[in-house]
Amino acid sequence: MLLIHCPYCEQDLPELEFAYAGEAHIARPADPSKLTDEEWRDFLFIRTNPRGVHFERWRHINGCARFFNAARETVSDRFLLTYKAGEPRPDVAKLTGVAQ
Amino acid sequence: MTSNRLPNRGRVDHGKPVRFTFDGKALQGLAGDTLASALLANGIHLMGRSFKYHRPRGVVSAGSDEPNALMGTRRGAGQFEPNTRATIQELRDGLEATSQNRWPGLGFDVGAVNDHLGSLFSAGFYYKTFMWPRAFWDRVYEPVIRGAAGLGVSPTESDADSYASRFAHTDVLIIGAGPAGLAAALAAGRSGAAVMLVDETAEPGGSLLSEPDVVIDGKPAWDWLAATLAELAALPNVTILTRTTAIGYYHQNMIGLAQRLTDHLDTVPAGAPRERMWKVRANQVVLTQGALEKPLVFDGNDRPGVMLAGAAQTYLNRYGVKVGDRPVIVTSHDSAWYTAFDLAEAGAKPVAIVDVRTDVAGALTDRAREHGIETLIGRTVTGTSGRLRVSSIRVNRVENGKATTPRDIACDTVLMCGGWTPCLHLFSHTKGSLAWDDELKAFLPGHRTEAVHIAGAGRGLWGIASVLADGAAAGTQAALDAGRDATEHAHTVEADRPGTGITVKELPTDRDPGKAKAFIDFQNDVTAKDIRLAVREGMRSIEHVKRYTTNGMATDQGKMSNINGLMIASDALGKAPPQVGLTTFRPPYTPTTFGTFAGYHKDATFELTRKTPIDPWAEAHGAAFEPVALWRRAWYFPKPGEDMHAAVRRECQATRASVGMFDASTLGKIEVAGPDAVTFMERMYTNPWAKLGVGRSRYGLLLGEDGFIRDDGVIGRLGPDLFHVTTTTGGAARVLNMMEDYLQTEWPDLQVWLTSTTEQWATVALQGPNARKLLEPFVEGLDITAEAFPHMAAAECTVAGFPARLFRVSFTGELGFEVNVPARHGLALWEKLWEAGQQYDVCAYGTETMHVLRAEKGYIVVGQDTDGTLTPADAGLTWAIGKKKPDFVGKRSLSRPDMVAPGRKQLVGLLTDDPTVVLQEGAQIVADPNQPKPMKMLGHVTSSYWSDAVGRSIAMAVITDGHAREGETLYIPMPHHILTAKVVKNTVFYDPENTRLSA
Amino acid sequence: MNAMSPLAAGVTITELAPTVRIALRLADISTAPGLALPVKVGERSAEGGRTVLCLGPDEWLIEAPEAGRDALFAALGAISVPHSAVEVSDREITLELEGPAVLTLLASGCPRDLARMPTGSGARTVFDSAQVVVTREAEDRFHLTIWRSFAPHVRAILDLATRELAAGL
Amino acid sequence: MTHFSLAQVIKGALSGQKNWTPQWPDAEPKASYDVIIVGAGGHGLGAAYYLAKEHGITNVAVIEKGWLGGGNTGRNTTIIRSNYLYDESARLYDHALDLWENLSQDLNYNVMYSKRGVMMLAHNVHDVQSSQRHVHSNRLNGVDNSWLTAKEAKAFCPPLDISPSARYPVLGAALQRRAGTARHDAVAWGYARAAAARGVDIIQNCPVSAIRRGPDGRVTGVETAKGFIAAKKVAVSAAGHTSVVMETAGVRLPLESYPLQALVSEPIKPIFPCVVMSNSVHAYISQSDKGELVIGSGTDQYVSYSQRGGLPLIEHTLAAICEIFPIFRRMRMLRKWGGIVDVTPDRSAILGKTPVPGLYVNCGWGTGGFKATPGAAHTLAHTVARDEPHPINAPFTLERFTTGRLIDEAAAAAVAH
Repeated sequence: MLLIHCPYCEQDLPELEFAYAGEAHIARPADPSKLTDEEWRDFLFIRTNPRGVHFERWRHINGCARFFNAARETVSDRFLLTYKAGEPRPDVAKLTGVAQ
Repeated sequence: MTSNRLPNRGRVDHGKPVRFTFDGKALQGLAGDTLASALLANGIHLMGRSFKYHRPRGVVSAGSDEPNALMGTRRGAGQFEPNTRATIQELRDGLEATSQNRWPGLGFDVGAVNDHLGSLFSAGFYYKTFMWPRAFWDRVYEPVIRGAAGLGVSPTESDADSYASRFAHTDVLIIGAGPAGLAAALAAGRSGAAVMLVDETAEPGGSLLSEPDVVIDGKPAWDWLAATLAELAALPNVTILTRTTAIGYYHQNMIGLAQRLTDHLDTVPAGAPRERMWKVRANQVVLTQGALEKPLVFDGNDRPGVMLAGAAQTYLNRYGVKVGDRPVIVTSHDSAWYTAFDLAEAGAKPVAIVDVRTDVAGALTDRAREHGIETLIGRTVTGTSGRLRVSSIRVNRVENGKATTPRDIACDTVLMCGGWTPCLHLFSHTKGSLAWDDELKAFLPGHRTEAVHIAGAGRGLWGIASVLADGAAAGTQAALDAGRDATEHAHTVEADRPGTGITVKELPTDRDPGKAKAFIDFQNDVTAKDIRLAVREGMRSIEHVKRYTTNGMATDQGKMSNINGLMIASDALGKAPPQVGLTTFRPPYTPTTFGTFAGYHKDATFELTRKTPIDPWAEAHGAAFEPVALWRRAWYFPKPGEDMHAAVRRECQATRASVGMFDASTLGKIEVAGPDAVTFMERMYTNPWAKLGVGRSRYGLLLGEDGFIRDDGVIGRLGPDLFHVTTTTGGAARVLNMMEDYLQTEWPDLQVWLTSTTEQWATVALQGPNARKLLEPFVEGLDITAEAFPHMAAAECTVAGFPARLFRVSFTGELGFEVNVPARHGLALWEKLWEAGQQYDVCAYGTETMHVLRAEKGYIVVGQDTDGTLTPADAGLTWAIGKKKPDFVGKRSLSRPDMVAPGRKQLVGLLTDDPTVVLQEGAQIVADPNQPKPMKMLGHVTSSYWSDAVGRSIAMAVITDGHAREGETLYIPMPHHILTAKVVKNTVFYDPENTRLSA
Repeated sequence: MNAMSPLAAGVTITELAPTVRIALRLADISTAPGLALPVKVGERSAEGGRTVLCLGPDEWLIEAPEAGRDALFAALGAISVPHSAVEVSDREITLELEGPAVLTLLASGCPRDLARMPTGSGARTVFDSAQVVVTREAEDRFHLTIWRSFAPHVRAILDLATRELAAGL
Repeated sequence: MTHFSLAQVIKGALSGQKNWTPQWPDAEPKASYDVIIVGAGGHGLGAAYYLAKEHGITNVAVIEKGWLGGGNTGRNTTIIRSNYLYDESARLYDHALDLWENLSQDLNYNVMYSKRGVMMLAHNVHDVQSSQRHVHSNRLNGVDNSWLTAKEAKAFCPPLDISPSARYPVLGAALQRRAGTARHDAVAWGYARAAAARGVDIIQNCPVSAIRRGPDGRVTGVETAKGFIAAKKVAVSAAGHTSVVMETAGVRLPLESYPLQALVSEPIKPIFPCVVMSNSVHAYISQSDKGELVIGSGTDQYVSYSQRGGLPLIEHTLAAICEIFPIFRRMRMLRKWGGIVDVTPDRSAILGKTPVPGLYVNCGWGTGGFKATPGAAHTLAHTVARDEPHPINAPFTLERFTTGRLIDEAAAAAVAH
């Protein structure tokens, strides 16, 4: 069971309070009708699925109810950082010391 | 039967005899005994049969690593379990133990014939044969193989016990209460840190319980232990849990602990769970799990009476049991010498100490001589004899690695020690790396991935003094890392028994090694030659060797066999052990009861069941219920003698004839409020909302971004900035989460807020021509005449004196209302309406009738008529799409090539040629029933009912290009006959003009 | 934490009478002066019979006795900016748990470290499979506010755990 | 390579097992191959075997980052069935089932395919509707599957609790008698041995770091821990790691990797005669030929390559198993492990060509990979050999995620009202 830092509650809390919400920083296009089928497919389905640092969304659904973002290492499952929704994607190199 | 119990020795209570039975035979042990120590006290070594060869086996160890002494144990009805370790199970009054995997008896077992065919059953033999003739596999070979497998027998009754679980949070969790763990607990406990100290056995102390002569801090070991436990008990910040096994080490220092609460008790207090699962989150973890003794690998090392030397020492000093009178000790480590000395001092006559090492400390050999024990240095063991108990051992000289002249030595026990393996199972769960120490020939903890400290024998240290010091240091460091101010305390130790040893592969023999039965994994009957065979067959990876031979896959999880297997495999591969590597240790550390994982989730508390405020009335009126999502809903209300069909027909007729009442409280309800509420609704739902007037409601359709139907419901506008959204019962949570997702992450600029009011409101639906007549007298502050309150009107008012939200809405095609009142009044409202409804022969109906009535009107049920692959167009709901809207969730997907291509499945009505035939929901539809299989299927029946209102059966179906098949005859091939039906595009079977609706 | 807390005294569980509950959503707390909205998630203000618990960055749960209903709605009415105030008085029920072993009892289903929860504060969390709002009313007194249909399950497990504590194991 | 037979086993017994030779040689990579398959699981090894056996292509290497069969092949709960709803899935899995039937004889390696029957429980009205839909569809597709009443289900699987008061009452079940289990390791080893016998190189402990492409965009080979290895064609069959490998060829996939946990109990004498699955409670159970109860659960919620997974899921799974089979509550969990399942948006596999000439992909099997092994391997071999898909795997394209022609078995079982 993961221990997750909620950037809104500013506490480390048990995974049971959280719901995973998929890859982060995939913004819904402002005008989907302008997208080609391929672009729309990429938005809907294509995912990074890295073996390494993964930027992902969680919701503190049994807590403050906020969606937020996290950078997590998918081999160790260790969280490198969590940050509020809308904040920019942090630099992986800064998080891990190694450029990806 | 001879007694091997030594008076006044050990920690057992010689004044408290305990009765138990073994294979029906009445026996007696003492309080403080384990089942194994009690049997040994009764002179019983033969405790089981092995898995494959059914070889007679005695107890090998004194702990949770026991591979042989596994038994069925029983307390009473519903309290039998297989494979209980006799070495762990504490003796309790009336304990019933039975041996396993033997027939007819433990002494004579027919299955032992396998032993003589043993050479046929080499590693992986079953992959190589049993393939011809083909048919024999299913009918003969496989049943035989399966019949032979397995150890004990399954329980056959439901478990009579209950289980518990508990979360805990602590600064420092110390696993293993031996000397290192106790020292760590003292250091951390004195710092004020919250400390949990757990041990899998009944009593803290670990190796101290087998080493009474050591003197610590000036006190004899057991006095020091008592004093230490007293100090720890006095510290409010320290918790000690015994009979508690750390089974798994999970992410970020989450440890699972399985605590055995009652299996050791003569009588169980009321309400006491049998076991408890602890889920501990520790800031720091200290692993002081000690080391596991290895057997030596030689022909016949598995006969009853052959056991680990350390185990014999434990039985002697902790349980006061002398395992034999004339033991021979075979060892590669100093520790076994002390076992010999203790036994000699206790009155046994150790015959010889055989040490495979070429030089041994003089102090040991001298002391052996004092005891009159023959010492055979640099020898090997090449065999044993004795059927149900070892009677002699064959010892050879060794000249440049070769075994030479043999000699048989008579004995009644063989006590072996192949050195000690640091116990790092839990550490491995963290994916922490192991580093091979070539000096110790052992894996030691390497890179750590968690806040964990390892101390004592787990780091390869030996001797009480070094282990205590290491434990104290680790406890201090853990406390510091947990933010406490800790100082280390030193311990003085006298009469310590430091020692060293070596790790060896199978012992050299002068006989054909291909015929030797030198066991590594006792329970799975894996021998040294099996490992070498696996390597010969190309199994290069240790994982392959393990899986091919099943070495280490027995219930001891390889505790005893892993390193011996590795040494032999690396020798066969010609690689150093670290190059070969170790197989992964998997949780749990020791086998753990299913019920303990399930915890409270049993019977009534297995999973929560949601009930509405009106549920008690339904139950009192004999409703049949159906589970829908987490809810239980009234399915139908059978009168005496009615089956579902009869009840549903009555409910349908009564509702259409006069009025029916339905508990709609489970429908999801979401309050959407704020100045941007309309904008938000426009973006989420397919429908247009801007022009929906206050006091009006509208059917809303929700898609996923992939364009497929997700949910629907009636949505009322109660103010310019306020919507009362209803969702499907199962969709409530999903829809709210989806809305929050878009609102928080895509459109944070919108000023609108969502609140779930599903359980704020109880909802009573009144449906039928007399619905208004029934409701009107109860309504205050609102005119609900047809003119003033038409279909799809919505308003806040007072009903039966309760504040209410009233909707003129119909899921039946009848004049209908849905009354929402605060949940606490739901039952009262229902009862008032029920009472007043008697004059109209009001009828309570359930979900089944609701489904029939809505189907007669062609209203869909999301999830039944749609299945997550249907678009609005497929479902004939294009009318629900706001044509002028630039965008809404899922809109873009609707124009993907395959969403607009011909050949999509579309929802249509289906009328059987024989009106009395009710199609089966899920039945498949074809155009040509005579085509060969695989048939081209056009679609399937989604809803199908008998309809009195229509006077025939009705059905809905999704069919390829269905909308273009008006009037077409299609076929529904059933297993034994073929049904025919005609397609109707219009699914409104009843009152197509909606005259009743707008009455 | 102390897993071996004196259990003999046990814990009493009482279902409390209904109160007025409002789920308040608001962007800027300065716009609701009459309500003393706490800023930090988990903090709770209390004045008169009324308590205001901050559940999220823009979410508060207000509880007031029935007698205080009008005053509360007056205060809500005074909020000058867009917001959402939804009455949820009937959505949930509240259990009061009191006794020396109350933390141990709550640990039978709540994964949070409630020992660290200061008296007079609270949070939304889970108990077993049910979402709950936990508030600490005193050192050994907690309130569990639970959606109506989830409450019986939570209560059933608490009752099992209570018997377990009474058994003293 | 020694031919396996009872005679050889007896010979071994008499010779002290001296007669056995390596089942597959540990090959060192050649400079180039006609085909390189990345991933030595059942799928990859099987594809190599069928390339050699049915297409005469033997200059083939299977490259594995660890030990062969050590991924999902050696970590799954070994369930084999083909009672899928959609025609595309039913054809693919039934094709696999046909191959399973005689795989032991074909490979001269006993994979212990056990036709125990797979029973899928229906706990509510929606389950019944969904199961009936499957049963009818399977029947018309010529796929074995039949509907059982609760009583019949109990008769087929005595440990089942069918009391109506249960939280998840059993209203009936769909039974595929032809389905069952097989010994997972034997599948990898059997394919490896048979492929090696036909000249295929099996290269273990050799991670592939990148797929190389020429100026024309065509695949030229792979970079590995043992250097560059040239190949005319490359097929990636690396389950959870497929995204990472394909990314190096510039191909991004609609794929996410999740932890999936499974466990076994201590071994007991035969008590459980079949495989039982319950989708409502996300658990499945069977008994292995060693006597262990083999239990699988659902996936954890987050993307991960850790092969760990958390405790809560196991607690939920075992609670469900104990509720449906109350006699097992006192049984003990012996061993729990984790795998990495690669999941596509429609939970169906991607098996076929890619936008890159000479590059083929086989992934996205989610929890269905083991049962598909021979079918996936057979059609992948066909696709690689002919550079065009076999009719059976033709629908399982990458393009479907652009056009919307999904094969969504999960959505078909969508939760209701």
